[in-house]
Amino acid sequence: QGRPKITAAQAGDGFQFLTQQLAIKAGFFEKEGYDVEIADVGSGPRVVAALMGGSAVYSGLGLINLLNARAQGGELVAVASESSLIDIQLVLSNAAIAKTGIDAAMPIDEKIKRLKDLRISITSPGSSTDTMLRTLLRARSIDPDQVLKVIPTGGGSNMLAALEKGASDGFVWGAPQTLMAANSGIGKIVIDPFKAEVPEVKGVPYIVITTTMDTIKKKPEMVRATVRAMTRAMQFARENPEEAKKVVRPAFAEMDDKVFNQAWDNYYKAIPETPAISREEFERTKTWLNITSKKPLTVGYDESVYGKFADEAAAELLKKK
Amino acid sequence: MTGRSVVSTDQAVRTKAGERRAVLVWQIAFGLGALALWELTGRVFGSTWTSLPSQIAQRLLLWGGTDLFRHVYVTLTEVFVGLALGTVAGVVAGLALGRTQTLALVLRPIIVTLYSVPLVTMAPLLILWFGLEMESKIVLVTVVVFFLMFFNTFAGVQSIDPLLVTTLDLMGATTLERYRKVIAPAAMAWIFSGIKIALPYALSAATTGELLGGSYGLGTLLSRAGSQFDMTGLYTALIVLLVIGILLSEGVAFVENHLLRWRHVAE
Amino acid sequence: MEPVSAALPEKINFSGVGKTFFVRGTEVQALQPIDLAVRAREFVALVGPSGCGKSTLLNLVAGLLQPSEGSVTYDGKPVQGLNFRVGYMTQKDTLLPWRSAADNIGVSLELHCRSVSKAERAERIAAMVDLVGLSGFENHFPGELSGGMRKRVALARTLIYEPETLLMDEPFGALDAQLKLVMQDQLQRITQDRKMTVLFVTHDLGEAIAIGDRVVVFSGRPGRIRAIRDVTLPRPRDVFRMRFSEEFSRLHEELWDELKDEVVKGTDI
Amino acid sequence: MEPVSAALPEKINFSGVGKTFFVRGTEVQALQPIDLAVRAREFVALVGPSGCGKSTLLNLVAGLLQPSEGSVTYDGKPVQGLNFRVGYMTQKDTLLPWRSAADNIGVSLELHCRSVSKAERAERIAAMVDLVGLSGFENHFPGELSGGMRKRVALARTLIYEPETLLMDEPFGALDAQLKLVMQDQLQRITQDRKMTVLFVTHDLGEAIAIGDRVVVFSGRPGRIRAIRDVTLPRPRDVFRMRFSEEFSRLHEELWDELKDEVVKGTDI
Amino acid sequence: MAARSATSMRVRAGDGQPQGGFTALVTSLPGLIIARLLILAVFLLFWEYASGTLISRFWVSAPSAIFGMLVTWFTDGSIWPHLEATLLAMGVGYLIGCGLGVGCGLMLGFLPMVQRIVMPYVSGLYALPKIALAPLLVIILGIDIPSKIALVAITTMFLLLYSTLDGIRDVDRDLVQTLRLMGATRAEIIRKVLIPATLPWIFTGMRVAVRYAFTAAVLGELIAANQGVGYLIEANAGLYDATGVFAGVFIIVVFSVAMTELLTRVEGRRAPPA
Ligand SMILES: Nc1ncnc2c1ncn2[C@@H]1O[C@H](COP(=O)(O)OP(=O)(O)OP(=O)(O)O)[C@@H](O)[C@H]1O
Ligand SMILES: Nc1ncnc2c1ncn2[C@@H]1O[C@H](COP(=O)(O)OP(=O)(O)OP(=O)(O)O)[C@@H](O)[C@H]1O
Ligand SMILES: [Mg+2]
Ligand SMILES: [Mg+2]
Repeated sequence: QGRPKITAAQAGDGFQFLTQQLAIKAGFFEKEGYDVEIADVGSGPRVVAALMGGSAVYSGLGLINLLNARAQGGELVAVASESSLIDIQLVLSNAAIAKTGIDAAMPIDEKIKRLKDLRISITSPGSSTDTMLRTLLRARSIDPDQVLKVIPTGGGSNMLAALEKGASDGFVWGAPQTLMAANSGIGKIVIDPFKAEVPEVKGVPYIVITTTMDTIKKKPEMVRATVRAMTRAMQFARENPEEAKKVVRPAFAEMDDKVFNQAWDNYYKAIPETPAISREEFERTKTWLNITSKKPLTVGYDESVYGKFADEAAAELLKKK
Repeated sequence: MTGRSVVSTDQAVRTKAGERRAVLVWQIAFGLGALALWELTGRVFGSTWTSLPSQIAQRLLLWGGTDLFRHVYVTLTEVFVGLALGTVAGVVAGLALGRTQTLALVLRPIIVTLYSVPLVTMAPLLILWFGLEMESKIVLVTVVVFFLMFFNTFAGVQSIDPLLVTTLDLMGATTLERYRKVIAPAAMAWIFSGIKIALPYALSAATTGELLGGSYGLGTLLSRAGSQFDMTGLYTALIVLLVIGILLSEGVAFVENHLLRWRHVAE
Repeated sequence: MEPVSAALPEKINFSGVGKTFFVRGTEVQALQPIDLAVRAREFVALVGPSGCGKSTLLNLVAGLLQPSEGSVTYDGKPVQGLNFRVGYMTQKDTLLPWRSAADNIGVSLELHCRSVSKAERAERIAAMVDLVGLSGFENHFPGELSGGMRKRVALARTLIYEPETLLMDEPFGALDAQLKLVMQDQLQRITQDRKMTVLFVTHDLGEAIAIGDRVVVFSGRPGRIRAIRDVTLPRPRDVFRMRFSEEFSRLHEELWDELKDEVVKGTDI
Repeated sequence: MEPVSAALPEKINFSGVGKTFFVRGTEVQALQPIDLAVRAREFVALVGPSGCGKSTLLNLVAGLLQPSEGSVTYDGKPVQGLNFRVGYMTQKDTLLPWRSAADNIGVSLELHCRSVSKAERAERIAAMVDLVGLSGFENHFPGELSGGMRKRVALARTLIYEPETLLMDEPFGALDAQLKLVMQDQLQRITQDRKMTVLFVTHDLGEAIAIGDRVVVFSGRPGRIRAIRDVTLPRPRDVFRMRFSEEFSRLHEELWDELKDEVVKGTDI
Repeated sequence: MAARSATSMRVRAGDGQPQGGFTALVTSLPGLIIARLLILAVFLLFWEYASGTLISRFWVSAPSAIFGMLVTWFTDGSIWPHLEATLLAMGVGYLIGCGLGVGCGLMLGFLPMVQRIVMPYVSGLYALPKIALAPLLVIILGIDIPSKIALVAITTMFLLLYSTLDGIRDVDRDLVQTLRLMGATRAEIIRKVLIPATLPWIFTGMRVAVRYAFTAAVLGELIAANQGVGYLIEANAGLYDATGVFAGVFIIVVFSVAMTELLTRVEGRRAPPA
């Protein structure tokens, strides 16, 4: 009570933001002396608006969103990494699987080739799911617009609805929706970065804690506290998974245990070793993104990443250099 | 403009107390019937996408114990403040432009143009300038209400019998008095029509605003439930919203009946 | 009392005033150029066949219409825009439907330019309600009054603020014969007392003679002045009985002859 | 021609018909219980002080209002809901503002229940326009007509479809004296020809006597029947000259005495 | 009186009375056009200046850039499928919505009890944000044009329903009764009295609804679509390309304004004089 409040913006909700949930539920923000209030703004552009308008202190944002925004002049900076693996899978409906003969065990190139003529949902154009789908195809020299019907379907429950209704043959998204689809028997996950089958996203960080230089100047303590709380949460989850699971479970009260456990396992694999974002990770992300970009991204590491707080936290909390 | 100007609704409004009670009973019966039908079909055909009234009731109890009221409070505040600001601005603009040919000729196209901008696409700007708290939603609601009120008031002013106005003018009414004593009351039917239309839009604008970015309000409940595939949560929030919508619109209808009571000819 | 002296200044002057309406391409001449001078405190009654331009004439004086030719002056100045010196009781009643009878009657007193205290307003309204015989109906909305009652409310509303000049368009048309006499009597008194100038349109020639200082007879459409007669009967007149006077009968007969032809022409029968 | 025979069946019957309005809590008695029988083809003129319930009475016959007590029968059956057998020319004109004069007049002939061919409609409209003296104004909208002209359009609109029974509420009130006579003459002819029953409200006692088979005089509010007189003058009557007949004068004087008291009472003066 | 009002957005013409100064200038047609163009020019110039100085181009693109983008879209023809999709959804949905709205309005106008009972529920339902109903809409109608048409129709219908109902309430009851006494059937009352008398209200509703119909179409495309101007806006937003967003919005605004003006003209033509 009476603690200053940090407002965080986020686009959608799901396991990609689990670290944040954990940090809040386990009281790591409190420990830093702050309360956190989360505003779900539903999409990348609105996250950027919230950050640049100063109404949110930070946001867990896809690094590729940050890069896209920067490329257009949106002055965002990443201060820490939240997950080290792109948590986005491709789910196909049973009918589509039967039709294409795709099998999760097939080599990725073969699976991609067989996606021909399917209708695949993404959340929205330009989002991580869009990028993921397009790069999967482009990396294998297939033009997604020629071969597939890419349907932006929005977040929330729309994707599952579309799949169940048969309005789409599959969707690209993260946990828990992919797992829900698989567990409810509507479809199967056929491409899964967690199985290390997608070389181009190997070592590409997904969600990064993002803010603006302006905020860093005006509210350095809040940003530092955020990075520290998140670092503590990652450490907690890594070292004490069963405890951590119990702490966040109530946030997903509606979810059945099976889905939750699978999602957790995926999340666990994606916890980064350190909050710091390395130059290599940054460049790998650019390379990945450049697969689909019309003109190569020229955004530089130094202007996009502000590593001070992450380095401090790593040194102090994780005893890492 | 005549005194006896009601076609059929007046019969309903002329209601004696008994009739009013009958209407209420039917309204409630209608609502309960719809819920029962929902529950029944849900149980028969499955309810993955639609949840069930019984589950919603349980959820309502659960939420009632936590922060449901805070969400409701936030949404209602946004709605009322926005409604008040938008109505005042819209009515004033409608009255002014409705009576001033020059102003209307020059400003009307601008207003129509601004009105035509789809606000959802401007959500980022709204957040950029007005943040994630109530202000941005209040702005959204105000804008939505303003235009609806403006168009209705403008049309209402245009429909006034010019002779009513001149009669008062000849008595020496000042501009302000002309508005107060003739134009505003004469346009009242249109203004209320505007409010009745604007009310649901205000609620919907506030919750949409919350959906597009916010941490409190029924819209946040909706987006939270939606992203967690929590259909019961989604419908619970929707039902709360529905009930608020019904209560508010009934309130407006009540005020309207009182202010426009001269239209109800005695029998 | 003497009839209004010819020495009094001229109040309203029509010189060569004509009015033509343009209706979707065709022209409708409502009023042929007419000349007429109305002196201050004069009570002029206008009679003429339906559609001959009487209401149009009043509208011109009130500034609601502009003449197509000629000019209307009031106190020597051309009427431009609304003429705030006149009180106008229009042919169609223009009561505010959302105000009770009493509130309609008192509306002019609420205006800033008069700023009558609340108490005085209530008093004057009560007097007016009484004058037009509407006691007990003060709180009725116009929609709850009979046709004649509405007319009386409009009449009271126009009289209550005692405008310098009264324009009245068939004020007593919807009243029964007896009430009409009572009202004529009252109107005569009030306008004499308050030294008002009156332009009074009526279809009842007897009424015109009984109440007017001068009777103007219009020809059928397009209106022209066909005859003007001074009524030299002394004031205050006993409207209840004056019909039996000799001058009344003579004037009535004379003017009726003028009117009769007109009407038959005017209606194409 | 004889006055309508007493042997003709009863058309409209009021027995103990009273009407009370409830105005926000208080009661306004508009009509005290009255009894009146109108025979088929009878022309009944109603006179009475303003606000005595004449319009209310017509509304009851038309089924626009329900009596608070007693019952109104038409052709022996109680009037329930709208009474489609009557044509009603209301006191206030109810022209459709978006239709031209001609289209207003002809609107009843467009209705399915009459299904009059276009050619016949045009012909009948033209005849009516002529009858009410509106030639040349067929294409004017109501807003472009004078007060009297609007009344004439309403009149023509009611007459054109020749309803079995006519209810007329001061139809000639806004007309000049001469035109009024012409219209009275025409109305008399038409209703005789078409064998119509007529309830005719007027404030002009002379008119009532000139045109009615029976004159009913109402007392002031709440209305009661104060006097009923048969007018035995033969038909067709010469309305232009009958005022000079002896019976007319006698009746006028007699009824005027009845009326006079009433009005003075009715207006609280 | 209702019919007097038919002018609505059309400004009542001066009664031939002399007017001076600015009014005279503005009320003459060339003067009006000049005045409006002047305002437009000043507005665009200010915007051009403001974009990049007062506000970052990241958020609000400059008119020149938007114009350039529009030229590209139209010259390379890439805009047509999008425009077609949006206009189709909007047009069909709007017509259906207007028809249903006026129809239900007239029907409820005759059934006062039913109206009293269901109207609160109708208002309540309209208070629900359409975005939140997206999953249901997808389940019922899929993600193709029909779902957008439905969204547009629902939105339009509501506005027209209210306008029609309030219009009917404002109709002089005496007019209705006059015709009823002549023996008019319900259908004839509707055709000959209710619709003409309610037209000013209906037109106002239709004008107000144009914008909401377009917004609903765009919203539908924002929620789920791979075609349409709404999709175009969303796609550009996803890439943080403000120019593309504003160009898309510009197209919507132009069509919306054009249609609103068209309705105003149509109504003005059939308005009876005072
Ligand atoms: N706004 C208008 N547009 C077109 N013509 C009009 C308009 N107002 C009046 N007129 C025409 O002008 C003529 C005179 O109308 P005015 O109302 O002055 O007649 P009036 O003498 O008052 O008749 P009444 O005794 O019937 O009221 C009529 O022929 C009428 O049709
Ligand atoms: N809708 C109503 N509500 C309340 N009172 C009414 C209503 N209609 C009429 N009255 C009252 O009933 C009485 C009779 O009205 P009605 O219209 O029948 O009079 P009338 O004889 O036609 O008078 P007039 O000659 O002035 O037209 C009046 O006192 C009037 O105030
Ligand atoms: Mg007139
Ligand atoms: Mg009456």
